[in-house]
Amino acid sequence: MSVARHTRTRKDPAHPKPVMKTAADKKNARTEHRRELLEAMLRIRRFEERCVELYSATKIRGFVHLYIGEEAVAVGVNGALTPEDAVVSTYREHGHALARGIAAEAVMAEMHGRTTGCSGGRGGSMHLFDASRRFYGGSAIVAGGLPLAAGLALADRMRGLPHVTCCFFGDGAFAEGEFHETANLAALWGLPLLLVCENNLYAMGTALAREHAQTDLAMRAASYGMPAWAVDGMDVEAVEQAARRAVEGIRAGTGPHFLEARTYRFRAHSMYDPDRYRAKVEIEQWKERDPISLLTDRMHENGELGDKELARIEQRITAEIDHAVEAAEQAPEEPVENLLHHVTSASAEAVS
Amino acid sequence: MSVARHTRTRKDPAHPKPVMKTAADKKNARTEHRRELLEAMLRIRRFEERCVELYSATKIRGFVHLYIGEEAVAVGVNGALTPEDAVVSTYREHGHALARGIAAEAVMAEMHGRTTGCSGGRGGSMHLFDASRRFYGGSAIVAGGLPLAAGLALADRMRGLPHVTCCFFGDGAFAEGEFHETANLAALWGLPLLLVCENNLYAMGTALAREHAQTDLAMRAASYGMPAWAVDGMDVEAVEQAARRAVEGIRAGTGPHFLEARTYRFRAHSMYDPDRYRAKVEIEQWKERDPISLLTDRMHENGELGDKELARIEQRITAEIDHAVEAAEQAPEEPVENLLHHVTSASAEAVS
Amino acid sequence: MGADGTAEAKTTYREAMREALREALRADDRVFLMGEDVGRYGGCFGVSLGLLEEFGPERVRDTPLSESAFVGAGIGAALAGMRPIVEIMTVNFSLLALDQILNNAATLLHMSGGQLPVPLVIRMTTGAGRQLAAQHSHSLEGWYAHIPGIRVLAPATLEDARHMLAPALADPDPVLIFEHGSLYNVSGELLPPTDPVGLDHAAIRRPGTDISLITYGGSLPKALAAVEELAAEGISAEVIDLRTLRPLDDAAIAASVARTHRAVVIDEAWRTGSLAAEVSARIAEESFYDLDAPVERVCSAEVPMPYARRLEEAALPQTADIVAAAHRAVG
Amino acid sequence: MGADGTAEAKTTYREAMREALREALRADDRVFLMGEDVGRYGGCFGVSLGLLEEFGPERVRDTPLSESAFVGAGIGAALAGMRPIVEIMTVNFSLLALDQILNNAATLLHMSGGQLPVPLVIRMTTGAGRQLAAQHSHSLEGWYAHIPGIRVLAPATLEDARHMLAPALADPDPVLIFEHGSLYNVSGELLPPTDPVGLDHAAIRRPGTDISLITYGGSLPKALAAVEELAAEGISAEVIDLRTLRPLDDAAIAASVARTHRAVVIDEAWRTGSLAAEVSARIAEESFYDLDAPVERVCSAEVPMPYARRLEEAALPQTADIVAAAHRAVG
Ligand SMILES: Cc1ncc(C[n+]2csc(CCOP(=O)(O)OP(=O)(O)O)c2C)c(N)n1
Ligand SMILES: Cc1ncc(C[n+]2csc(CCOP(=O)(O)OP(=O)(O)O)c2C)c(N)n1
Ligand SMILES: [Mg+2]
Ligand SMILES: [Mg+2]
Repeated sequence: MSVARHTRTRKDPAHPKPVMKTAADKKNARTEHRRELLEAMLRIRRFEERCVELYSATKIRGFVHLYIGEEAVAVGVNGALTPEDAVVSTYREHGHALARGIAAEAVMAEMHGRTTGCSGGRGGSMHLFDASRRFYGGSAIVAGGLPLAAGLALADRMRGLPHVTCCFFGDGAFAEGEFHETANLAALWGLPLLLVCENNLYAMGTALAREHAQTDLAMRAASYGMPAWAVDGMDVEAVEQAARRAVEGIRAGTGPHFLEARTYRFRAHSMYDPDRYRAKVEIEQWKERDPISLLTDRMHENGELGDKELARIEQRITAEIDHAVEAAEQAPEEPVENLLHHVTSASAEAVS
Repeated sequence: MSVARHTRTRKDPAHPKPVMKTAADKKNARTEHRRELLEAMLRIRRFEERCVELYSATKIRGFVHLYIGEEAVAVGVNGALTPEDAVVSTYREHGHALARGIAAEAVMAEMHGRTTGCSGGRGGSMHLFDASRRFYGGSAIVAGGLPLAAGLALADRMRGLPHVTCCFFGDGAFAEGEFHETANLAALWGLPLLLVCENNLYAMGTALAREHAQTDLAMRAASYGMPAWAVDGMDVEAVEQAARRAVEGIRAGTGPHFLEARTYRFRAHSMYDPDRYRAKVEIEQWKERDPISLLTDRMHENGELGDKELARIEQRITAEIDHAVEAAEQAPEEPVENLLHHVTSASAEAVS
Repeated sequence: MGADGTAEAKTTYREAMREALREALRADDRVFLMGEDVGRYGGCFGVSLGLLEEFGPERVRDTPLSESAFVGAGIGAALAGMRPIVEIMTVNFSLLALDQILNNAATLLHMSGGQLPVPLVIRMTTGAGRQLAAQHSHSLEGWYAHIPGIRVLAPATLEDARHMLAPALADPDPVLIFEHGSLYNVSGELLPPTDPVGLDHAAIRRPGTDISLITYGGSLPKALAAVEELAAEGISAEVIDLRTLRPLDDAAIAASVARTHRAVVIDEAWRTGSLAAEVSARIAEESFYDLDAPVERVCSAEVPMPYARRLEEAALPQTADIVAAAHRAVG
Repeated sequence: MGADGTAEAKTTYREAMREALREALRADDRVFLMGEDVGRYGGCFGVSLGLLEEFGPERVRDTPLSESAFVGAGIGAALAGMRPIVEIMTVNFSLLALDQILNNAATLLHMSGGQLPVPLVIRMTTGAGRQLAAQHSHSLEGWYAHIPGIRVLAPATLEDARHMLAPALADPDPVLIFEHGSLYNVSGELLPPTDPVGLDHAAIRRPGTDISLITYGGSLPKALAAVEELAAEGISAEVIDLRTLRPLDDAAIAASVARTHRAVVIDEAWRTGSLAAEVSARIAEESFYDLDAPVERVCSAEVPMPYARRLEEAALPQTADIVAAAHRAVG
């Protein structure tokens, strides 16, 4: 599978023309926005690099799936969402959670199994939650989040709320019956649902072409009668534009939209995966399109980012993560007596 | 939902031109074949009409789903299959079973719960089987037969056999995840599978448009990268031609094919169904396209069928069914001591 | 005719359930009903007939044949503030949605550290007895009773059919309601509930002193019939209707066995690994010194349900089997 | 080092299973292995590593993420003369295929009046213990043991991992094999089987006289550890490894209890409705007059498995819990 596979990516419309603002205003705003996107992607990257260290040091356990290489998708899509919108994610969700604004500290504590974790230490890497941010996990059954997302969208619509539900899932999930049942249901009922397929070309060790008879996923999604298109998932600005277009359509009442983000994971599937099924050269080729360097290069060219500025951002993030790790390590573990809390709502205090 | 919905049916190619045979030879052969098709459809129709009587008389129990109106599909498709091909069916399968050559007597005895039934009285109307004819049921979980059919096709291919597996299912089944998983698997592996979707416009009381966001099922099936087309399911010759074309493609190694047979059930979903959800006039409109009158009219016009001949066929069938009922009523019931037979292979004789 | 000569108003179990649904839809805007053919068709067993006309297609919502998707959608809708009632036609088809029920509905509250309760009600038909053969006759509610985080109900009487839904909807966690297909046509006078109908307690449907017949759902009428036969022989049997299959009312079971010292558990599921096994094990573990005889289980034969009437009858627990088991226990 | 100074050949459970697969693929053309990532990746737990290279992609067949379709395809392939071995990554994902397993694999033989045996083997990992949290840690094999028409195996030793597959493939009916994830790295000397390895009998892994510890799969090592602790206190515990979870070896269980008069059943599933409940119920029903104390069950706490290490440890049956239960029983 080569990079060329992704060339059918549809071009997004040019940036909107300035209307009232001066060219300088516009440039400043764009620069500022790019810095935010960059910082959000860097936060995910550095956070996960630290996770690798902590995993080796056995501070983090269980299954951990890294998002490194795919940061542009989470960050770009999040840029198109409001805080009231809902997000449903997968087991590869550190990026989605951080982009959504869940504090690195809460995520790190979760992976340390501490009470201060965003799931109280009960979820771990695969089950991050934050009800206050409408971040509904963190699901480790492939495609299991999709029906849930349709329900969130249905409820918002029935309640007359203007929110969109965004559901992330992989190219592998597209083969599960749940995806197809949900796509039909959502399209049939015109639900305000944004389906974001993170096509990183592999489902664990199985390449896209050994997983799907027809590998053009956006085209297949369109057969449900919903707008669907692919986007370069390594270009955070392209992702954001594409997601905005989709979210606008959804809010305008035209029902679910499907976005195929063509991306690549730079690391193995999980910490257990010896990554025997991909050619090194394929990985290297994709790294040339690293979403973070893609954006920093663009900003450098435009004179929007100096080395000093970048260093400052990196420093800020390092401090944030240092603090997160420290806080996580000092945070309390749930006492064993509380084992049966949260089994039912009544069992939060009393054992059921 | 009106009859007009079916107008997009693709035209099948004209009948093949005679090569070596005289025009008269050809005409005789065609007449003969039409008579066979007619007789096969009539057998199903009369058999099921008798079932209604027997159900009212409580000789037959359980769920019974009638095929009346849809006979052209089973008979037409069967015309394209060899005896070595495999068939997987649904709970609405009297027609498939009879078309496949299972004796009316064996089916009738099954519905009477007798040992001489084609499933030894253990299956009833929804679970007809005949291993010797590679008729693999008879499945009452909607879409549950599809994965099975893919496996039969896989095995035949792995064993180097030239057989095709034909799987019947409904428009409702197309919404189940199982259909989509199976379609992908079969297309991905190029399996010798004929998928026949009997689109009778309703899944129980739910009309096609309230079941599917995109109601052009053949088009959707094509998104799996397999040849797919729709055919007028009321025209037995059209069905047969379309199925032949598909089966030829499958045997030529081009993988699974999808056939959407656009049809209609004249009766309620099951004997329990008060049929409140359809307009009487819709049913009457469809009855004007009754597959049996369609064929008899055509034959009458061509002078291929006299009233006497038709009466003879009817008589033959009546006698066959009379005999089947009589035999079923006289056939033994399984003694209660054998209850646990066939739970495991070892329990056929000994209780497990 | 009633004792005073007026015609008694007869209600069926089906109507009682429908009335409960109607009341729930009237009482709370957040409640809606969703499932295959619940609307236009009126429900595959006719339970929801007329509700579409009364409440409209948004609140009585026909779904495509997609059990996993619409059950999962119910979970999502519950998370986002609605109070869905999802109908699965029968427990047999619920297997297609079991992943959603176990891995999402039952688990989200805990996995999220208490952030995400799922106030969802799922109704389905269970059981055999109508010659529907091997893919439409299973009693799998015992599997659901294995799952922490959900409540499992089995209304067996008109009163429970009518009155269990409201507290089920008030429960902040997922509640599964199993309606035995043979009960829908049962009819009688629907009595007003004397106490507020709770979901935590088993009910003594017939007090007795010699033996406890412990059952639920579609087997309750058979147990009550067995009581009559046993009474004729001078054996006084007590009938415990579990009502709630998870959590089990251990106190009620133990108290009955403490009185009678003998127990028969009746459950239409296959014997091995049935809910009856759990009840039998608990009795022997918790009431070991009270028991005067081994607990008896009357369950279905371990066979995929055959179509033929006599075979089906032989496979299912029958009143005669309950009486025979009671005889063995009383010894 | 062996007693004679030569290096002992150590084998892991994973390698034993792989060797069994290799042997099966070599021995019979009709055998093939199919599942997610069994080929290129080498199996999600590395069991099938190298088999793709040896047998090619037709016989070691990677599937899409479509549990229902590829399990169903295994059933169909078995019907048409092949001998498929289907791998489901873990029992948690098997719920997506449960309808196929129950309503087709287990049922076709009976529904067809004996015409359609399904010679299919399905393997999957089960169990907890690696902090994989609430969607990857269930022990649901007890549900499968409820289903008539299938056989359920739980190899707990190197020998069973190596030698149960061949008779499973020879069985004309569906066989499910549950491999506890914590066993894959267990290593030791693989002894040649003394007798032909059957699937019908439980094994006494440690004979004893005072109490029976009855268990299977991943809990066997914990039970054996408990034996040591109990022995130090002068309590002689017998360990029964069920090996086959359906059908249960009633005779072996009853014989052990007849010797010891006391039993502890250890099962990693949630307690309510566990296989342990069935075993406990059978003992109390069948060996009522042999029992000197209530049967004890040591199971998982009824909670979706938490991630945090200490909570997970507390939720799972541990050796100390088994010892404590034995103390209660010996009392
Ligand atoms: C139903 C189910 N089957 C299998 C697995 C094991 N598994 C976890 S992730 C994964 C691959 C998923 O691939 P994809 O959807 O492309 O997402 P990606 O990991 O590439 O982000 C598999 C097979 C699972 N968790 N759930
Ligand atoms: C999984 C499952 N869900 C629901 C049912 C109940 N049911 C039986 S037939 C049917 C309608 C199926 O419609 P379709 O596939 O169009 O076939 P048709 O009956 O029209 O031939 C339904 C809902 C079932 N048997 N299995
Ligand atoms: Mg992927
Ligand atoms: Mg239909």
